[in-house]
Amino acid sequence: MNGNDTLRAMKPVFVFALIGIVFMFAAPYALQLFTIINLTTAIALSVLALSLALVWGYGGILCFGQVAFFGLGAYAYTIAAINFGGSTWAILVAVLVAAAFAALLGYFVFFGRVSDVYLGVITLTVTLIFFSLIRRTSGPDYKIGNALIGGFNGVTSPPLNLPWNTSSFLFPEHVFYVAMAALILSYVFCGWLVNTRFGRVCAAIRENELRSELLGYDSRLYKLGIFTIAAGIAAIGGVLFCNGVGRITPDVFNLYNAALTIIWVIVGGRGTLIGPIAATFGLFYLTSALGGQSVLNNNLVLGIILIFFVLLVPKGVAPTVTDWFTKRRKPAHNSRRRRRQGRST
Amino acid sequence: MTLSRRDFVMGTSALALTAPATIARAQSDNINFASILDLSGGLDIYGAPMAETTRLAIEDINAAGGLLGREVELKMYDAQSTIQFYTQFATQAAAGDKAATVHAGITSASREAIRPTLARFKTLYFYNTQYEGGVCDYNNFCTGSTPAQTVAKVVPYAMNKWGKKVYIVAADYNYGQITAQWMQKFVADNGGETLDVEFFPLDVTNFGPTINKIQTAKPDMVISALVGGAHVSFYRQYAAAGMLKEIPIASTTFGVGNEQKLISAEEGNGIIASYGYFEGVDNSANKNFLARLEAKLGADRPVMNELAIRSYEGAMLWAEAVKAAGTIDREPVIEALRSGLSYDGPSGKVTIDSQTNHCSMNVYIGELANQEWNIVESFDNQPPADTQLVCDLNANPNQSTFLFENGLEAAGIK
Amino acid sequence: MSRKRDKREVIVETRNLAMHFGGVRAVDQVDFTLYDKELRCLIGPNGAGKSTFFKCLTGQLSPTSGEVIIRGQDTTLAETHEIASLGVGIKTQVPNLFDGLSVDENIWMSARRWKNSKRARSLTSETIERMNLGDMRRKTVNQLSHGQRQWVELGMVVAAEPWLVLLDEPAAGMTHEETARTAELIKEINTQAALIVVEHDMQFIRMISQQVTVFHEGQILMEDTMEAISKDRRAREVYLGSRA
Amino acid sequence: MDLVVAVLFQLVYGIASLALISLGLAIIFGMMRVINLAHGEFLMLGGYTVVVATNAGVNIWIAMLILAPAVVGLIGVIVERLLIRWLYGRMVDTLLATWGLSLLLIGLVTSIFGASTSTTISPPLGIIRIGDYSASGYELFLTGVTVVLFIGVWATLKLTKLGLVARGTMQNPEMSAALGVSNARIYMITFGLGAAVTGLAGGLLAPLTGVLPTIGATYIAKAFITVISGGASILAGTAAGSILLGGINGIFAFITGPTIGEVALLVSAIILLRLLPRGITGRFFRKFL
Repeated sequence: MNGNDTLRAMKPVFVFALIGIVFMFAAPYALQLFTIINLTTAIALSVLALSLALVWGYGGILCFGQVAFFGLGAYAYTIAAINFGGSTWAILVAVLVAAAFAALLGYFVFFGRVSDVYLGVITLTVTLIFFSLIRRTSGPDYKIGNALIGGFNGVTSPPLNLPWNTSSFLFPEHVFYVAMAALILSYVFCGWLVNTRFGRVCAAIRENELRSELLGYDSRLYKLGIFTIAAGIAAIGGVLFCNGVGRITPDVFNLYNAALTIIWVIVGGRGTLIGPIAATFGLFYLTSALGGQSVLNNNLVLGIILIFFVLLVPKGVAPTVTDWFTKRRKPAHNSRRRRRQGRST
Repeated sequence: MTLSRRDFVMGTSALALTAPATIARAQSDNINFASILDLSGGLDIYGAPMAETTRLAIEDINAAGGLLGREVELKMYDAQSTIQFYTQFATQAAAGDKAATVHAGITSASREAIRPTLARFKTLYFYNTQYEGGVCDYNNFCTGSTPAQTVAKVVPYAMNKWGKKVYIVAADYNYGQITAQWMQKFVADNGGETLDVEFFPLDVTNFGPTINKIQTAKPDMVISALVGGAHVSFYRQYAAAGMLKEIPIASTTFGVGNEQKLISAEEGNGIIASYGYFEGVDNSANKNFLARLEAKLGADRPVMNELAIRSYEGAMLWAEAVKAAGTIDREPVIEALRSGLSYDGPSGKVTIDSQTNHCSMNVYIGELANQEWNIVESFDNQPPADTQLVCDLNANPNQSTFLFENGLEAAGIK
Repeated sequence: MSRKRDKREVIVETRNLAMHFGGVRAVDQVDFTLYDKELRCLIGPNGAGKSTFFKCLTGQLSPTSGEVIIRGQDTTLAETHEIASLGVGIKTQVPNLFDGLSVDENIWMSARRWKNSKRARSLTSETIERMNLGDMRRKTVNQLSHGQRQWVELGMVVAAEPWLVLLDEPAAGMTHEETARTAELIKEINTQAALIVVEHDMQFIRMISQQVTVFHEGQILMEDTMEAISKDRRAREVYLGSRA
Repeated sequence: MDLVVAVLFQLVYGIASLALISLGLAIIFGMMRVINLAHGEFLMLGGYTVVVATNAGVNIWIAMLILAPAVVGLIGVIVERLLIRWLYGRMVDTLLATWGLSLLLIGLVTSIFGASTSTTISPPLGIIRIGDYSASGYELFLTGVTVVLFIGVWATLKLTKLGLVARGTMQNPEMSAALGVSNARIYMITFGLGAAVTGLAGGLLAPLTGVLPTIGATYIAKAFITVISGGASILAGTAAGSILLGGINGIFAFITGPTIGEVALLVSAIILLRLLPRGITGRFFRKFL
């Protein structure tokens, strides 16, 4: 594919990005202030979902611990921002720390040819190690620079400030714009990435690793690459998250959050990028709504959703809707091609 | 809309706050009272009774004709043991519901997540949980007991009874560590010796190795600041190893999640604990309260503990302040509270300490027998001495910090 | 074996190659030589070790002992992708395709490995023409028939423009016409590359064969032309006896 | 000397309890290649069975040894029929579906029993003296039960007709179907058996740890890691995994404290999987069951 082909394949990506931009500027006029502020958290989580959509949906890497990189990013940002006294470089540090850790872990597992379910177990285990370790770090002995890690209680995250202007902090309602912009940029980046040669090779490796090797592609390197990139994106989500919440605690690494990340991608659909983002917003709204009532237990509802999708909508919402839509519009042989385009959004 | 630099920065906040998002909600005449507690997830054993008493408090206020002639409406949110929901619901309660007051939080982490949000939206905040102390915030009233109030009483009592050598087991987080530090201080102050202090992550269930260590150390007693459902295993395993009859246990945390009901009578008999409330508190307000609770929830109502009672009393303190101020506006209500307001509740008389925005309260020592606490000693009107060491809102009201966040030493104690 | 061939470049060589699984000697002390532009068939009964030998050549298995040398490079312990990167095209016994991708995308994956984007595009089109797959280029490959899938895989091998091609049972499961067409393709490939073809369809081997190597119990029984082998008593006993 | 015995006893008990919580998961994984992420909740259900039954006046031994496995085994059979059987061969999907089941069960139990039910059952056995030290007799009993359970499972798989048929089916479903065995039934029974063993474990642990709807989360990661580290052999794998990881956990916990113990367990599991991607029994003890 040359540049033009990539751009053509990315058409749906731009359409969704445009919708996102419109939403970003319209939302403050249409929604209440608290909704705008709270949306920041949802956006942060959808960046996490996007990163898993990339690494699992496109890379075929069953990463049960994507939330580890998200949390690591949030912690790295918080600790760096406390030490630097400003957020600008801290964001970079967050992305680098998460990506570097992913590269290390990825080297360990991909070059050890650990595959499939075992990979899922290892990534989940790593997440739980973070959970245990960071909970252990209460008290003044555990500090990095000036920042105490805080153990179970977590750390207060410094708010974002204007680039290189450490005295102008952003208000939560303004962090919304930053978050929205970060989401749109990450989305376009991922949409571009999966349509490049690199992205296509990753998708091919997902389909058939041996064949890719037979063609001379070093699948380990490609997996390591997409794993590392996805970790960096997850870290951006983490930075936004701790800004939205104002605090980061080790609970971010717990089993429930690890499950939730998987659920977003399952519900949204593996092999799409916009699906998991949309699913995150939907489920975020749902879990928030569940918090305002006490009839239905939220674990119950989430469990039913997960089972329902695995059994009845295994492809997830976005691909199913696309399939249904194209079947109605073009019953001819073209439908396959359209579906594939749908997949690359 | 152009995003100029001006729009982004804090300087123009007041404008930005009100500018775009002004679609007014249908405002009813009710006064909104928001409660955010963990009613599901791992912390619901604490949150559920607190929610019940909060409901009862609002009912009582409305039954007495509401406040200022208006009805009080309870907006209750379940934070699902997740910090992000605290921030989220606090924002919603303050900016969306325009709540007159928000009573929220169980863990210190949850309180620290919402405190800045509510300070920003200038919404009065009550934290009704016993905790490690150290919050120094003009906008935030902490009604629960702190270690200096309870540990200071139970340690000498137990040492008198059992002996001078103490082994401390505590939950491994800020609360447990600070409480353990106070325990060590009071043990030393009373001429005792701390043999060892051990901390346990909140999900540990196997206490076998520790029980061996305790057997090796041979203390006169064990003082526990273990917290949460998993740590209940300690008491079971301790009793199962036959230790309870040899080396007794005192605690400042056992019972706060009604742990005495989670273990059997034999596993708990003789454990001593200290709180600002036990069901056996002998006053008419308490008897009346328990009777109404039972009428409302039936005989299988949750057992009342300090957390649940403070939730009730916190709401009542606020109601008293509103009556005194004659308005629900934040500033006058805070001033009314800080004028040394007191309320005679089920736990006895609680008085706001204006130096710290904490409460002076009665402290009780209870001994467990057949899953019930018998009050063996009580102390009237104990001040929040620990927070008083570091916080003075009278001298400097413009504060909003958690001074013990990084431990006692960082706050300059010891 | 005639000496005159030695003037041609040796491109594949194994020395004392052995692959043991537990106590089973699937490949045992094999010395094998392939010259440039040669087309060599490996035959032998089931379990003779030819597929194991093939996997040792392609890096799918690491030999227990011995050496594999491809164009002067020791590839004994090389990864599959490293061997492919030398310019070796490989087709495995079970069709190995990117099932969720279209014919076009499958072949593009191969072309794009070594060529720039523009060249890869044209090479993909050329290959699809060459393989006669034009009608189905937009179909995902899991919709294709078995024979068509084999050709797509051959197309992927060809599109990389290899100088050495290793094929494991390229005609398996094909109809007679498909087999004949595959034989044509292989001969065409042979104009530009050397080939090693593992096969046990004798008819197919007769269509393409020049030099044939017979495997038996993990060792090379003999190497000669198909005619000579057909006449050989030992070869007939171990293999042809049951088949020819 | 007494201390050594007491510590050793703790170590052995730690290993046994790890094996106990993992065995049911191992049966289902080893026989059916299904990783049951609702395993922790099966343990929790076993615990609730015992609590509810003893509160209703049933003898605690009957509740633990008979009711818990029976009830959870039955639940296992129902789960297999309604959920798992649609997903055979789709390992990742089963993983996800059982994860959903785990959330669902937590929610369901919370809704029914409330966040905290009175769990007033005590370990029914007294104490054992080891010189100056004492240990729980119940823990000794649990260690014994674990050994008996392993022998029982071994005997069932190795010596009974059912075990033979089950092992055959797992090796080659087509073949056993051709021999007239109902594969669906074998899968159902195997899953039920695994669930029953899990229920028994949960019931036995209930007096020590108490029960909460969310208690499964405490177990699942450990059980999961033990089984995966152990590899495909059900008994040898679980035993090897438990001994290695439980041993490391116990030693580190005694020297440094419980957190480092847990972390040491998890880290050694990762290193182990890097070195032996198919678990201990992927390399060693392959011939064992």
